[in-house]
Amino acid sequence: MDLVNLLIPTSMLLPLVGAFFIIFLPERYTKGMAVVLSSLVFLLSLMSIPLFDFKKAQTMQFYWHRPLLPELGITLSFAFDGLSYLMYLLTTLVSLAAILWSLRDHQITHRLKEYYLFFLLTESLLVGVFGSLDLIVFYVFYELTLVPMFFVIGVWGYKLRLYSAYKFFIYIFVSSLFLLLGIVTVAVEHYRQFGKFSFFYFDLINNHYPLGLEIFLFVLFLIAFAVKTPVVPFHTWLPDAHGEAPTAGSVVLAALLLKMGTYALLRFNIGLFPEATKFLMPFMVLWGIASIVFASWFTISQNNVKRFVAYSSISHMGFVVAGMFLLNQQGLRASIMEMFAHGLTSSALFMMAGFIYNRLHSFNMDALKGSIKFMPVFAFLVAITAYSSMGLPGGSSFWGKFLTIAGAREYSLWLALFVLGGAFFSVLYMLYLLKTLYLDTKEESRLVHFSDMRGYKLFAFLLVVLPTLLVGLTPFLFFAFFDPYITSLLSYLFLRPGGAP
Amino acid sequence: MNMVVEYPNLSLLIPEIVVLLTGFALFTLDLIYRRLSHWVALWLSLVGYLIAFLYLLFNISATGSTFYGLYVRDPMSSLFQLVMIGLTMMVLPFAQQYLKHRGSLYREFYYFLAFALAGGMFLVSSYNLVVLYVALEAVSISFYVMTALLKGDFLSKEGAFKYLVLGGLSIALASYGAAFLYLYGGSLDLREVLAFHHKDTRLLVAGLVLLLMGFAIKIGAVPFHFWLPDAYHGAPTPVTAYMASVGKLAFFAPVVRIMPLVQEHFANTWVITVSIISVLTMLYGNLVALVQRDVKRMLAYSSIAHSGYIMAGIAVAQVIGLKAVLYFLVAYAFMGVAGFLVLAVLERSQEWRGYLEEFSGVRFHMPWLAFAFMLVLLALLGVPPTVGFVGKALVFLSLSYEKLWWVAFVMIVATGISTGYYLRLIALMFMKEPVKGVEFRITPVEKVLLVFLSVLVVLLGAVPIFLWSLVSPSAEILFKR
Amino acid sequence: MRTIPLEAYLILSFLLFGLGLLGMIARRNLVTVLMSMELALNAVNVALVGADVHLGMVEGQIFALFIIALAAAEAAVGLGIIIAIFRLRKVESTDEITDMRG
Amino acid sequence: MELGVSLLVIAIKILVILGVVLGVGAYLTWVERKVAAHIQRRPGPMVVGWHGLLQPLADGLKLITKEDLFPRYGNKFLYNLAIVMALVPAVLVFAVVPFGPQVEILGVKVKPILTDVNVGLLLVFALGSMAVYAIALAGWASNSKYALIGSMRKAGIIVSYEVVITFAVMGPVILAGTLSTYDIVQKQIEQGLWYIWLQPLAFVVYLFAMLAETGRVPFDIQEAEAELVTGFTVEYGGMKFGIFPLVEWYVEVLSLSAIAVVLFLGGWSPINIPFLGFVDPLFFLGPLSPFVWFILKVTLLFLFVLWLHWTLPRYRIDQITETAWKVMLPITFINLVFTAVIAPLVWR
Amino acid sequence: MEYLGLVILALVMLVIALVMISLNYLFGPKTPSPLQDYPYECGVPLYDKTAQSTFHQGYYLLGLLLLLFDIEAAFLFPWTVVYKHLGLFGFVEFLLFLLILTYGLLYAWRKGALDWQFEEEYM
Repeated sequence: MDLVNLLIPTSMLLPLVGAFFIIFLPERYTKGMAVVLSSLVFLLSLMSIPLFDFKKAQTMQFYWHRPLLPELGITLSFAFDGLSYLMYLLTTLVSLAAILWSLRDHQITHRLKEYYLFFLLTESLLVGVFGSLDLIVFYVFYELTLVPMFFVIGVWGYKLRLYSAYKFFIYIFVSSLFLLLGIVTVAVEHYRQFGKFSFFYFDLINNHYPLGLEIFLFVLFLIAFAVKTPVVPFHTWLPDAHGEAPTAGSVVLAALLLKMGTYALLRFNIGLFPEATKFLMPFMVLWGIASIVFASWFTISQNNVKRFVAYSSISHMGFVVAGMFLLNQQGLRASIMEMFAHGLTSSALFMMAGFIYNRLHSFNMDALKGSIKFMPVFAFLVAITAYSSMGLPGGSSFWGKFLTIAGAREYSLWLALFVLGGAFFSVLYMLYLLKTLYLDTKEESRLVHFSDMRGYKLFAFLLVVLPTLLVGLTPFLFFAFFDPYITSLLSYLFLRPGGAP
Repeated sequence: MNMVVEYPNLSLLIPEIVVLLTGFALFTLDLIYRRLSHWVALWLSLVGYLIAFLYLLFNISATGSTFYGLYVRDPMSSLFQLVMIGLTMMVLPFAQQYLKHRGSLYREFYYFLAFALAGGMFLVSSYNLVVLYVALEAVSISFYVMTALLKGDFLSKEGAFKYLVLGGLSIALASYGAAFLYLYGGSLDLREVLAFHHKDTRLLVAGLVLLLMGFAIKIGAVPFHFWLPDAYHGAPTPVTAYMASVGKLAFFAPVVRIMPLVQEHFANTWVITVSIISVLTMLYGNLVALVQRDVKRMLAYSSIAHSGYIMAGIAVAQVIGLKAVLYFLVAYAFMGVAGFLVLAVLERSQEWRGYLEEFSGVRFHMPWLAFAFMLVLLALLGVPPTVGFVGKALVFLSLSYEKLWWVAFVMIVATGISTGYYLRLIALMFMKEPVKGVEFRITPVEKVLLVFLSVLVVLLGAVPIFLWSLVSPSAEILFKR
Repeated sequence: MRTIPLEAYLILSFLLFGLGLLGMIARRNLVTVLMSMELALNAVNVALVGADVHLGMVEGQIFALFIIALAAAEAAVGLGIIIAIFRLRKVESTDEITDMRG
Repeated sequence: MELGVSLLVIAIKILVILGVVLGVGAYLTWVERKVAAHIQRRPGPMVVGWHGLLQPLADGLKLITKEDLFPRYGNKFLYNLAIVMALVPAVLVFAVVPFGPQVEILGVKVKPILTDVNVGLLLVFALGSMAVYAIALAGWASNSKYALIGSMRKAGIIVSYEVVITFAVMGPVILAGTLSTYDIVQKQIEQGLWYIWLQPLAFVVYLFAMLAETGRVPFDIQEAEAELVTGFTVEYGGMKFGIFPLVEWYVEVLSLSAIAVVLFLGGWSPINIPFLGFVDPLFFLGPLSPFVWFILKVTLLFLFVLWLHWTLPRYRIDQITETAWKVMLPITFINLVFTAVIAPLVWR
Repeated sequence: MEYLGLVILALVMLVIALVMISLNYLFGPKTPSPLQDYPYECGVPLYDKTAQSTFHQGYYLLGLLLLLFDIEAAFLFPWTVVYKHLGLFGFVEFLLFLLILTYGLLYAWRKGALDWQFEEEYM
């Protein structure tokens, strides 16, 4: 067993070690412990990049496994391929940023131990989610991330925190029960066909189902992931959760927890049920586009800046879904890029909202008219974020949107135009935000006293803004992560002999 | 007339005998000293149970049957007895504190505990209707008495009377069914009765249905659940914990034993009846628990709901279903006992009326207790990786194995409903301001026990192999015969 | 010597059982409820003995003996509880024992 | 033996029993009054007939010609049912009393016992415990405090002593190994042993229980004339009143003494020397002697009871019941163990 | 069949009992007077109509004890009959049974169930 393969367990254990120390050390060590451990994990992830074999990015690497329940074929098995590795990097990055941000956050003044404990816990759980190859293990991590987030929202959130926490937990918990049913059904099918239970991903992709059953299972999985992603009719938990959570909380929620949904859609729905995917593909694409459009409308009509950002991330998720189900190289590239990019931009935007609240003590759009005129650094960084999230060339989201359109064009012009319309909307609301922040006039007597962004917060902000530029300017670096994966997936989808053997 | 006397193989019954002797020793002491000291009673019973526990633990693999086949020891009975004795030992310290604090004069509690335990141990290890009947009565009567044990408390008496009436009804139904089965199979041994083939199965079905109804009352399945909340509410809380854990194991055991014997020619009846009962039970339990203000009653209804989940597993008369049921049963025993024991600790403080809102900010008074209770509630809710989750996942697995989709969907809905009240408790404990002027007292022993229980609830789920390695062979063997 | 047919036993036991059930559900007086419980159990005994006559075995009668004994024990506990209820409040009807609801 | 003859035999037996119960029972009132009188140095009834021999008839006439009263607020049906319940079972007990050995009349083998069944003793106690119903009903139906108190007391006493008497008779049953009254006597004759020799404790306890069940002094608390004006019979009048003392004081005493004789005194067997045999001073009576012996023993027991009645004081209810549970019952337990140990000697 | 005699006797006695009940009605005089059928109350006029109230608890207790011990007797009777054939096994079983029974008696005794329940004794 190669030492390299311990990467995932290590990066899951380190935060837990930190959590352990935090519990038993006095409170004045808490922040330091949290920062040290999360940055350790971040460094670990960075150092692991050279170890990752980009040539064979479609294959699973850093494979580590222990049998958990042999009789039912449950194994504690972790590995990364290009897709999940990218998500892993995003996780470590954003968790570090969130923890750094919390150090000086105005909300986080009480019960520090629990707070940082929950964040470290979330980080290790997320690594588990993106890394696990066993469906039950995946489900465990997927659902366990609810608990710390429930507490983060409920304890350190804003006014409506309890309500939002309930809503968040109940929506996702109940929807993921359908996922559980689906998973066990897949395992039972595997038992029927191969005579042994197994929850191992690469065993289960060998299953063949009659189309009806496959669509049924696809829907079971979809219910969970569509609520998690979210796609429009199922999105109502998100504005509350993101709106009421403390800044760092909404950062983690938007940047990582939503990615769990899309990642799982890509990996499990498409990976396990190719026939159903091909059958339902047009519907899914249109659904994605619809959710882009609706979410954008909702966004513009918001006057609470945090909910504004929340809705904007829904529309971005629409791009991810639409691109994913185009089922061609451009589309898949687009959706994965969008996942990563949105992880960065949305966290930056939420930090922006939190920062402004720190100065103005309000999320109200009218209240913060022109509010950042006298904070040049902050204003500059916000501008970068906004433009890249709006999809300007050179910005990170540009590739997501552009490639989606390109992928859609491969099918038909009209589809491409639809997506273009969606992109147009997102430009619209971002411009509206910028106008409010920069151009609107307001009596400036109070604004001049605002001190500019600095210290830990600046560091955290940069931590998420700089990679945005990297994504925008050198996309090919990231294509290297997942192009092999995409090609193998497409070949698996379309060259695979369909139907039952 | 001279009969052959098969001299019984008593080595199989040593745990039962030890428990019984403990009971009698306590009884004798109570007769000798008018006021038996709580400490003596506690330690004596602890020692007795510990001996039985260790003996079982070291002879866990012992199997066999004696007393002309009246008594059967197989892995399942060993597992259940192990869990029962362990839980009884856990309940004892709490009960001792509780009784001392409530100033109850009754020492009967200790030996009725022992007798109930012995009855339960016999109940889980026999196929013979008479033995089942006697053991059932032993458990039930001890429960009636223990429920009524609170001196001068009308609720306790009321709960006891309701429990008595419905319990009597259930026993009447069950034994009536037993009579029919005896008439059908010409034997009092369930194995022979259910293996017996006859073209006219009316008697068999009638008997089975009556028997099921009887046991359904005992386990609080829905059309017959009326007694359960009142009994659980009225009883002294440690007793409630005992009934919710050991009682549930004991009362489910015979049904679990019948389940592998179900045959094709009445399998349909079985599946339909049981699944309908289970669906009703889980929906009703969760819905009513949602509107409770009294936490004890809330947990009582949640225990009804869990009976529903377990019944859903029983509806699947397959080996996988049996495994799920066994796992879930043991899991619920742990969760239920922990939940009620937390209440038992809280009730010891003055001005505690057990209403929901009084839980606000408990975390600031006793963080460890709150932590333990949170884990237990999450387990009851079925959040991974707790035992509750593994149990539910297994039930889902067996349901989809039998293609009982509708039951599975109802179960999802029911779980969704249950989210409401469990979360409310957690949120109250951790996210609300503490109520002023309430002082709680908890002994270190209790603290350790509670944390141990809750961690156990998580660990057994996170590393399911421990429990599974006990559950799986039991199920296999039950199905082999 | 003609034996009584099985149906007779079963019908009798069924009637008795129904009466007992009815009493347990419909009657208000605590002691009466207990008595109806006993009645139901005795119906079971009748059924068991009838089964014995039908099958020519004795196990059923043994079962019946156990039922008699344990039913008595149960009734004793029930009487005890009723006495306790009397001592706490002077109630003698099930309508008056409704402190707990819901 | 064909049906007709058997019916005839049954009819004869029933007539005998009725004669014993009603005739003798009625006349025992006279006997009692005489005995009581002489114990108290009085002549007793002397007017009606020679030494008042016709007194019982006069009493009967008087009772018959009383007005038929019924307490208002009472329950008429139960009120009358009580009488039936009192009379019938008490008399039925005689059905299992063996008056003598099997005899052959006109070539017909006849056991002088109405129903010789293998559960005779159980029958006795089953019927005996029916008396409780009669008393409870009487007290409850005649809606009066005295009646109620009296009946409750009586019921309590009977309930207590029912247990005692049941355990007391187990000794002889163990020794005999059967429950049929006739066979028990047979066993005693075969084993050449009256069981009283081995069961003195049981016999004493049995006597106590007998007194208690029949409500004789010292256990006549239920109808303490002084306080309760004859307890539960206070609201009964005329013949209805007459029946209760008849049943309680005479029929039941007779039947229980007869059972006592059967169980402990070897039934119809003559005087017994333990383990050796029997000596029969009445040999000259030939086949009649067993019957005479039986009647003799019963009479002696009855007179013994009378003697107690007119000499002893009366106990309180708590004393009576506590004696039953705290003294009698343990004694019977000890006696049971003792019997179980020595039984093999007797069986040989 | 051997119960025939018993049945006949029962019927006869029933008839006789009914006759005896009706005798006074037939032969007795009828002199109705307003107060003659009042329940006996030492001559003073009745001040509450019904005497059928719930009565002393001691009697409940007695009934309870009878219930238990008589049932045990019902278990012992069969044993007494077949004891001859059981030998040592039967003896041991009997001792166990009696031991438990004695335990029960001692329990009742110790808890004061055998003492007559006087009014001032209970709460």
